[in-house]
Parts: sequence; C-alpha cells; structure tokens
Amino acid sequence: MSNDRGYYGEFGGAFIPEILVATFDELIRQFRKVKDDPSFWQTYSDLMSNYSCRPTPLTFAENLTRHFGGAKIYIKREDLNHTGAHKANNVMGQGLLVQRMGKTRVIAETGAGQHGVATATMAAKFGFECTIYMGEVDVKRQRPNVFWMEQMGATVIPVTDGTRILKDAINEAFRDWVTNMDNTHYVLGTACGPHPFPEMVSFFQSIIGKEARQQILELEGKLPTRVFACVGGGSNAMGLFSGFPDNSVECVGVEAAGYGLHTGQHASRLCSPDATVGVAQGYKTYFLQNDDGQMKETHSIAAGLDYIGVSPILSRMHQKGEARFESATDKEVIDAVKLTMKKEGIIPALESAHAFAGAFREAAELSSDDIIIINQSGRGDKDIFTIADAFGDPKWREFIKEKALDYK
Amino acid sequence: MSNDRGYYGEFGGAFIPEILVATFDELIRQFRKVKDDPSFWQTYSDLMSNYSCRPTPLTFAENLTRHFGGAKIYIKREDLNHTGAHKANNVMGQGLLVQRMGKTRVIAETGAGQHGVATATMAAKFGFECTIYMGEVDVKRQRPNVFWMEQMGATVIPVTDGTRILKDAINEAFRDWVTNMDNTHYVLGTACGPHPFPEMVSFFQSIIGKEARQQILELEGKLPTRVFACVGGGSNAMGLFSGFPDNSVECVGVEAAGYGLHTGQHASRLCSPDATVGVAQGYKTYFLQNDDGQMKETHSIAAGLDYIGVSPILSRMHQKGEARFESATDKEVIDAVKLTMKKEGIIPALESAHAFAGAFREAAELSSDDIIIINQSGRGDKDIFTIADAFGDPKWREFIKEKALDYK
Amino acid sequence: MLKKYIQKSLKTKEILLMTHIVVGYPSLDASMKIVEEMVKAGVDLIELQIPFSEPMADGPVILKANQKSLELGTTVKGCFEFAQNVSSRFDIPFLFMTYYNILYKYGVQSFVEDMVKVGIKGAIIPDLPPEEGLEYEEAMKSNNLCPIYIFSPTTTDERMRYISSCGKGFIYCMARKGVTGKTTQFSNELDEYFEKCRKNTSLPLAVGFGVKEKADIDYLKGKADIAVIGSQTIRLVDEKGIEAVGDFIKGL
Amino acid sequence: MLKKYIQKSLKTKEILLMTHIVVGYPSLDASMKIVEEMVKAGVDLIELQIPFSEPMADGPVILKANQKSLELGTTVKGCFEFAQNVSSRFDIPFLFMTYYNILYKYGVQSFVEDMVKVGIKGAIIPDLPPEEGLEYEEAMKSNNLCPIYIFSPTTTDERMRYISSCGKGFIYCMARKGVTGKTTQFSNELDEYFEKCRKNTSLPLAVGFGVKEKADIDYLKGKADIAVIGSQTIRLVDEKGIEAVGDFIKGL
Ligand SMILES: Cc1ncc(COP(=O)(O)O)c(C=O)c1O
Ligand SMILES: Cc1ncc(COP(=O)(O)O)c(C=O)c1O
Repeated sequence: MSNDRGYYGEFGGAFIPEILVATFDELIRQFRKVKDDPSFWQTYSDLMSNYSCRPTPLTFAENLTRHFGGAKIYIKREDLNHTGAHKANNVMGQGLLVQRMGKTRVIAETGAGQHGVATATMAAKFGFECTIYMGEVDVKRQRPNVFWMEQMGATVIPVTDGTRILKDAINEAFRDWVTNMDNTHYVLGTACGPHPFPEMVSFFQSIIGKEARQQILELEGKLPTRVFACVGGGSNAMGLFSGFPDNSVECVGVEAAGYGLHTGQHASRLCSPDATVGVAQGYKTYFLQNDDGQMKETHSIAAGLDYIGVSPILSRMHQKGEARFESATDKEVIDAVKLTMKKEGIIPALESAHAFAGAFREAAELSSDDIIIINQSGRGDKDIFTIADAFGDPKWREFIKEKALDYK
Repeated sequence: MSNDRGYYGEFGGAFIPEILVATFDELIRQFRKVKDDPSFWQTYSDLMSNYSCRPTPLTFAENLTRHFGGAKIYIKREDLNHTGAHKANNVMGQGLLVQRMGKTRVIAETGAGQHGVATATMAAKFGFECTIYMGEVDVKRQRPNVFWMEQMGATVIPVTDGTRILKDAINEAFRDWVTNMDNTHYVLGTACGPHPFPEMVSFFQSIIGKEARQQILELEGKLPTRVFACVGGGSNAMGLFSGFPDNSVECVGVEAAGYGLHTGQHASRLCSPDATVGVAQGYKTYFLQNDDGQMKETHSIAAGLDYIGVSPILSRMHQKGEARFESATDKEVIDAVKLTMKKEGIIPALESAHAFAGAFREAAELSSDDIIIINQSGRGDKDIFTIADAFGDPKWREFIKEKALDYK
Repeated sequence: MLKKYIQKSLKTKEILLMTHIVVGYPSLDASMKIVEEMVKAGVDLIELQIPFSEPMADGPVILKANQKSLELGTTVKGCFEFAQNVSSRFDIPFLFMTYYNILYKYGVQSFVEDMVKVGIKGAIIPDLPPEEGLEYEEAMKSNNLCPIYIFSPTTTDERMRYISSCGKGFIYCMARKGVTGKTTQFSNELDEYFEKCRKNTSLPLAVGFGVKEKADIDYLKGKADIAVIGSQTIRLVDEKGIEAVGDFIKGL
Repeated sequence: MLKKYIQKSLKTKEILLMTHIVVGYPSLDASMKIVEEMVKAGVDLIELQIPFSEPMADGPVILKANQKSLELGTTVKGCFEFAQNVSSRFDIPFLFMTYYNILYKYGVQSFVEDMVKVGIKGAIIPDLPPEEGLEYEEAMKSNNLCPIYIFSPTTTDERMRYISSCGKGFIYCMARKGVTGKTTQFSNELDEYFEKCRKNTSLPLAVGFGVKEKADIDYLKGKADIAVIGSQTIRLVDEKGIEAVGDFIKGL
C-alpha cells in the first residue's frame, strides 16, 4: 500500500526529528512483524472480542430507511465498543505492540477525549503508565472524558499553547516522546502523523471494514452502494473504507464544515479549496494553512474533527478519485443527531453525526435496491454538555446551576 | 417455575386492581405463547445481536485476579449493551411483546434512569409513544439520563409523591396503566411486580446467564465456583443466576448496605433483618416496612438499588438457600469502582459495583482453581455526577461552576 | 346484614349515599368532625380509609391525603380506635377501605376479628382480587363481615359472576378506568355496563369513581343502589373547610 | 565555505559560539538589537529561526517565542528581509533555522535561491531527515549553501556516516534527548557520544541543547567546535532585557 517511507503518492512520509529515527525504525520493524504474522491478528481480534464487544453489530436502520424512502440504511455500531468509540480498536492494537516492545509508558493526544479515554483504559488494562495531552479548549468541552481518564490513573495535561486543540496536543505529545522514547510509546490516535502511523492505525481500524463487509454480505448478499464515514484524522474512515476496495462501492468521507465552508470557520481539508499540501506534525498531506505555511485555526462542533490535517492515505484516495469527500455544518450535524435519536433510539457522537448528515443528504436519491452503510464511530453520551447546549435544553441548564450552588 | 398465579413458594402472586385483570390475562397469554415458541427466542436474540451487541463478552480480569491472588475473576459485560446496561435485554423483549399485542404506547418507571433510557430507546426504535415516571430525587441524581430520554422523544414525569424514588415511580406508572391499558403496556423494569413480570423479566434477562455459562465452559472447560450480581429489583441477578442452576455453583446477590446495615439507611431486603414479608406494588415479597406495613425510606448511593422490595423469585431462593445474599456499603462500592477502573480500565455502574465489592471481599479466600463471575450490569458513565461527588473531584466542581456561569 | 340494611333503606330512598374519608386527614379530630357532618347530612354508609404508603389505585387527591395522614403519625391501631369511636357514636354502617398489606402485616385473622370488635361492617381492598383473597374472604364471612369486591368496565360476565360469589354486602362498580378522583362522564353510554353488572350479581350495586355532583347522582338513580363520593369531599375540605361538607351532601 | 570559516576561526579560539534568535521576537526591532549585541560580544555564528505555528521539536521557551512572533505578524518574507539586513550589516555567517513546511510552501528551490540573495549561508531544519530532504539537499548544495543535519544520542554509527555524507558546513549534535531549552548535565558521561560523533564525520561539530553557562562551554572545549546557545538568550531577554545579552555572551 505504501512504499518504504510510507508514501501514498506524494502524501505521507516521516518528517521526524533525528532523535526519533531509531524509535521509528524499531516501531516499523515491530509493526511489520505483527502485520505479517497471522497469529497476531488472531490475538488482536480475540482481545477485541473479549474486552470490547467485537464484532460490533451492523444495525439495519429501518425507521430512517422508511423516513428517507431511498436506499436501505445500515449503521456500523462502533459506538458499542468498550469506551464508546472506534478509538478502542487502534489503542488496543498499539497496546499489544507496546507490550512486545517492552515499553512501560504510553502517551497520547486527544481531541474529543475518546482517544484519551481509550488510551487511559488500555494503559490501565496493560499496566502502563499513561499521560494524555489535550488542548485546553477540548479539556473544557469534554470534561467528563477528562474525569474518567484521571480516574483510570492517567495524567491529563491541558495544552495551553497554540490554538489549544488537537493539533497542539499532538505537538506536545511529540515533545514528550523525543524526551522519553526509551520507555515510552506514543499512541497516536488517528491515521495521521509520520509513517508507520497512518498505515498502522488503518491496519487496526480495518477490523471495522472487514466485519462490515462480511456482515452486509451475510445480511443482503451484496455489497453496499455507498459507505459513509466522518473524517477527522481519518482513522474510522480508513477502517470502514478498507473493507470496500471494490469499484462498485463508493466511499464517502464527511468532513466538518463548522459554521459553513464559506465562513472559513471549518475543518474541511479535502472538500474545501481552503487547504493546500504541506508538511507538519511529521507528514505530508492537505493542511488548512496560510500562504506562509502557518496553520490556521479550525472550527467544528465536534472536537474530534477539529483538526488541520488529514490522513495521507485519504489525501491520496481523494487525488485518485477513489473516495469522495463532502462536509456537514454544525447545524446539519445537530439535526442529524436529533433525527437519529428519535427514529432509531441511537445517539451518534457529534463526530459520527457528520457521516449521518452526509448520508441523509443522499439517501433519498438512491433506490431501494441500494444499500448504504454509515459508520457510527462513537456514541454521543460523551457530548452531553455540547449537545445540551446546542439543543438549548433549559432543564439541563437549571440542573447545572443547581449543582454549582451545591459546590459553593 | 411458578404456578399459575406466579407464586414461588409463598412469594409472588398478582395483587392487582380489578381493572387490570383483563390486561394481565392478555399479557400472560401472550407471554406464554412467546415463551413456548422457540422461534421467538431466535427473533429476540437476533434483535439483541443486531441492535445491541450480544453476546456481550465475558472478560477475564487478569489484573484484579492477580491483585487478590485468589479465584480467577471474570466479568460479564452487560455494560456493553446498547444504552449501557442489562436493562436493554428486558426492554427489547417486552418491545417485541408490545408489538404482538398491537399496543402503541409504553410507560415505565425508572430509578437509575437506565431502564428509562432503555425504554425510551426501545420506544423510538419500535415507534411507540413513551412516558417515563421517575422519582424527583432520581431525576436530580441522574439528570443526564433524563436528558437523553427526552431527546429520544419520551415524556419524563418527575414523581413528587412519597419518597420520590423508584417505588413511587412504580406507583405512578400503575396509575397511568389503570387508565390507559387499552393502548398502553407497562414495561416494568425488573423482576418484581405482579405475575407475570417476575417470570417475564427473568426470562428475557436469562440471556445473560445462558451466554455466561456457554462462555465460561468454552474458556475454562468448567463451571464457576461463585457468581455475583447486585440486587435491586433482582433482574440482572436472575439473569445471571438462571444460567447456573447447578448445585456446585454458589449464587451470591449483593444488596445495597447504604450507610451501613446498622444505620437503617440502606436497601437490603434479604440480608438484613429489617425487612419482612408483605404485599405491595402488586406482589408478595420481603419489603423494608414498619410494623404497620408502611414502607420505609431506603438509601443507596446507587439509584437503581434504592428500592423497598425484591424479586419474589430471589426471596424464594433466599428462603430455600439456593442463593446467598450479602451487602456492600456506599463506601465499599466507591472503592470497588476505583479499583476496577485502575486495574482493568472498566467503569462499573454504581449498581454493578455492589457485585464487584461483594466479590472482592471473597476473591482472596478462594484458590486459583476457583472461578468467579461478576455481572457488570451497567457502565458507570451515567453516574458521573454521583461518582465525581463521591470522589470529591475539585476540577469537576470547577468545571460545573464555570458552566453554570455561562448559563447566567 | 349490610345487604339487608341497604335493601331496607332503599325502600325510603331512591339511591343511597356512601362517602369516604382518609382517617387522620387533615387530622384525627377533623376526621371525626367530617364524619359527624356527613352523618348529620344523611349519608347512608361511610368508608374509612386506613392510610397506606403505596396507595397504587388512588389518584392524586387521596394519595396526598394518605401521605399527609401518615406524616401526622396515623397508625393502624389509631384507625381501629377511630373506627370504634365513630361506630359507637353514629348509627350507620362503617367500612374499612385500605390496601392488603395493612391486613397482611396485622395478620388477616386478627384484623378481621378486631374489625368485629370495633363495629366495622365490611372492607374494600382494591389490590386484593378474590383469587388472592381466600383467607381474607373466609375470615370475613365467618365473622359475618362483608368483603366488598369490585367490578370494573373490563370485567367479563363470567368473572363478574365469580366475583359476586366471593363478595358479600354489595358490589363496588368502578364507573370507569383509572384511579380515584378524576372526572367521569355519566351518560347513557354507561347504561349497558350497569345493566351488565346488575345481570351478573344479586348483590346491591355501589357506583363510584368520579361521582361528584347532583347530576351524577340523579343519573345513577334507578341504575345503582349506592352512589359513592370519594375524592370530592376531600377536595371540598381542602378548599372550603370541614363546615362545607354538610351542605354539599345535603345538596346531592 | 562555512566549514572553512569555522576551521579558520578555530585557529584563534578554542571553541566557537553560535547563538539563536526567533525572528520577530519579542519584536522585529528587538531582534535586530539582539543580533547587534551578540555580534558585538563576539559570537561566531547566528541561527535565525523563522517562526512556525507547529514547532514540534522546540521546548516551551522557543515555542512561545514562535507564537508571539507570529501573533505580531512576522512573515516569511519579513524574515528574508531581516536576514538581508543583518547579513549586510554584520560580518559573520547567518543560518536559517525553521521547519520544513516553511520551505515547502515557499517552494524549496525559490527558498534556497532567496537564501543566497539575502546572504544566508546554511539552514537547520529539525523535522527534515536527510531521507526526506533530497530536493532540499540538492538545491542547497548546488547553490553553495550548507544543509546542516543533526546527530542525536540515538543515532547509530552507520547513520551518522550517512547523515554526514548529506550535510555540509558542520553537524549539529544534540547533547541529549528532548526538546530545546531543558537542562543538560554536561559531564564525562557524554564523552563517548562526542567521540562517536567525531569518528563518524569529518565536518565540524556544533553541540547544542541545554548549553547555558560558562561551565558547559568549558566542558565542550576540545570536544566540539561550536557551542550552541539557544533558549538561554531568549530567557535572558525575557527576564533582563536585550541589554543583558552582550554581557552574558562575553562572560561565556
Ligand atoms: C467518535 C469519534 N469519531 C471520529 C473521530 C475522528 O477521528 P478519525 O477521523 O480518526 O476517525 C473521533 C476523534 O476523536 C471520535 O472520537
Ligand atoms: C446498571 C444497573 N444495574 C442494576 C440495577 C438494579 O436492577 P436489577 O436488580 O433489576 O438488576 C439497575 C437498575 O436501575 C441498573 O441500572
């Protein structure tokens, strides 16, 4: 898939400080070993089925299907993973690698907090020390996740530099890593960063697509017409898309349009003209940057999509037309959450809801012979503070105010 | 198991107002039909595996096992169910029944809010109208669940009568039902209430024990020495215990000792001398009541265990010595949550943590040849407000205070 | 003997009136005054409700009265004393109304025997269907007390006959579904139901649930033997005080 | 020619001194004054860091300086102008230090050509390993500029030789793991590492990361050709003002 230095066409690579070269060499070596060892996949998928609940279901969304009157809609239920998102797949896989490498400490960046919770969880289970870097802005919007990370024994460090979101947390994690790589592995949370991360994270996440493909063939005896995933760094999208390399299946990635593509306040790298190719955080891809190469502020209601870069593998797919990229605004996303809750009793994470919003836009135009699969990368419980605010729930506000009074 | 009127020894029965007799006759008829129809169980378990993620894993708790140095500890992962608790099993089963009965509206009581969320979810999925009764005290301690129920389209009615907790919600639900039984089914949330509820709820929850039995036999080739479940109304305990009717397996139910059995501020019906046999809420069992037969106030940190009665089937098992009943105090429960998070990266619901606390007390005294299974009936995310308070987390308090300021 | 009393009274009145109080609400003294007012105003029977903490079949008005009475310290023993008091002072039949747990905890046999001692003539236990009430039924009957059972709009003919065979004194017909204290539309739509009740029992019929004004009672004349006023008097006491009860009843 | 300059200078000095500034921090004017102070105090080479929004290899001090400079509006074009200014005013070699994206977005070829135009002699790009830097290396070399590559304590002998073959001018040795600006214990434990570096390259050796006082530099004498002071001067400017820089450097 990638060449030796992890290039996908012109994208990817490993733009790493010299101090990390040996660490990456060792990581690549170990990763190659496990990737080529079929018994490793067995170990990995056993772990995922014993500790998380894989295979996750592929739920037929009967009511949504009826509502749109077009394609049959299926939902891949990554929300049912332990810790509530697809992030668990990647993290547990890397945990096994860390064990093999004999390291005793893990660090990670986190945006939505899901990857942080997943990493803290993995660390507790494997007995690793754990430090999580999280932009200060995200610490605020995802406080419940911070609480759980800390309770699981992790140290959460709010990053107060830069734009104080996901990208800044990644920088901080690298700064930790270049100091502590002897005993520390950096559990990158998405299919970005220097080689071998895009390939490695996609490898672990491919469990999503493998399962989904088998499930839809069992249920329907044919492949879907389109598959939808939200795109932050791109790991859940890669996970799903990798199961459907067929020409007949259209892969659609949905990015965050924030307040709207025209406002500049968004996080769309592939479907907006605002991003250009660059090199940062160790890899080459489309970045939201200015003409000097300085990264821009991004915005999304979903902390996990609020990121400047995107998987080099997706950039390549975009370039080759192997996947289509769309976007959904904060508002469309909230509407999609509401509709999905009311119709199916399912609460997508705000990140995942981008995929729902994208799919909803297209479902009606397809026929009942068509099938679409939406990747529900996570559950929305974690977003209660954001969702309650977005919905403007007065009872929630009252509740919080009363709670605050108790704390006086 | 029960006779025609749902008696288990002297416990059970159906002490229902005349107006509901016909409704119960119809319910019993329908339930008998589905119980005797093997294809129904198939439909039910298909639904649970497509919509929730059954079979839920049986996770080997390697670190806890090492920590206690006694029996091998396994955890049955009901927390991974859609909506986060075993309540989903019962609710989806009753949903199928409601469909068969042609009713269009469901009502339910809820304590921890889990059953309410599960019912609201089921109602959204099946397209039923939905009203949830919830004691005002519980509305306060489980606000996030209330928010989700409402977003799922349910009407949540805070019950301000009586002690304003679970039992009062049950009374209110009955008051609704006697008025609206033509189109309404009351989805009772636990193995209590008038016949056929104890039998019916246990039937649906038996999926837990069926799976656990098969899983432990596959993993270990032998049966566990002891199985632990927390006991509120008794549904998750019945679900697990029913899979292990063998003499060689000791079933241990753990009740809420609240501030301590000696304080009178608890919810222990079977393991404390404070409860006596009585008849309320439609069935005969042990109740926490005074000499006049007036129900007492109960207390538990876990809203879902904070209840005066207990499944008549468990009362019978207690009487016949077929199960042992223990209790755990609020404090022991918090410690058990902490330990489980740190060691396994798993957050038990406060209810479930009673089972953990009970098991932890006994694990060390057993040998490495022994196996114990703990039923993790739900996940602790829902309890963040209670747990953060119990842990006294200052950052959480700050966060809530800041949030409240935003709402000024 | 309750049946006889009813039949005798019906010779001079088109329909009898049964009222209801929750013992100890709004206070024990007030309960006594309310009974006095009721008797003076010509009520024919009175239900004395022993409060219970879980009054599942009662609507908000009676539910709150139960709770308040318990908060004020009303005990089962206190209710027996109260019963003794009123039955010795007033010459109409008094019945107990309560939930089964009160009897169960007291001991059904002792409870019934003590009813006899305090002069109570029968009991209405809304959460005790006859199938569950064998011990109670026997104890009541062998003590010459009346177990009053209930017909509801959903009760089948066959079941009415069965219930009737278990009961004594009279049958309590719920005029509609639901809990106590909500409005009922007394109209000809109910005729059929009352005819069905009549057909399936030889016991007198009391009709309750939602009876609250003269028009309701007028409608019931000829169809029922007893009209039951429940929540409405409690509401009246809450709103206008005890003194209003007498006039209200006289106006019916 | 950088190598030659270094070798020539080493004839009169035991060790050379390279300092570092972030262009535009704390302001463009201040940057100019700092350079002036440094040159006056006898510094031999100066790194001009073009600020980048994601300075992954820099520690808190330089990171904040990058951010502040960008906030104040520093542009890449501004940095070239600044470079032109200082290289025409002061007669020591100036190098650019920045991250690869700055070159990439500018166009590597144009960037290098403009470096020539403004009189910059070489560049240090910490996130550009030689494997990724072919285009850059070629452009630099064909324009007679020095691509300065880095040795780290984790670099193998073989790799050092490879890196050395790609670099020109001198090699930058990281004295330790980590980011810029943290303390390094300069002790004999490092001897082996520096010997290894020396063995694997014929280029002069600059040692940086944690060099901040006279003792550090004294230790490096005989082991390194250039001592690099990075964060410490920024810290000094933050704490004591620009004026303190000259004295600090003279004291080394
Ligand atoms: C639930 C969920 N979905 C999606 C994402 C986006 O990441 P990716 O694009 O790597 O799947 C996140 C990131 O935090 C997430 O938490
Ligand atoms: C997670 C969880 N566990 C246990 C219980 C107790 O119920 P039961 O005893 O019926 O399992 C509840 C009730 O709400 C619950 O939410």
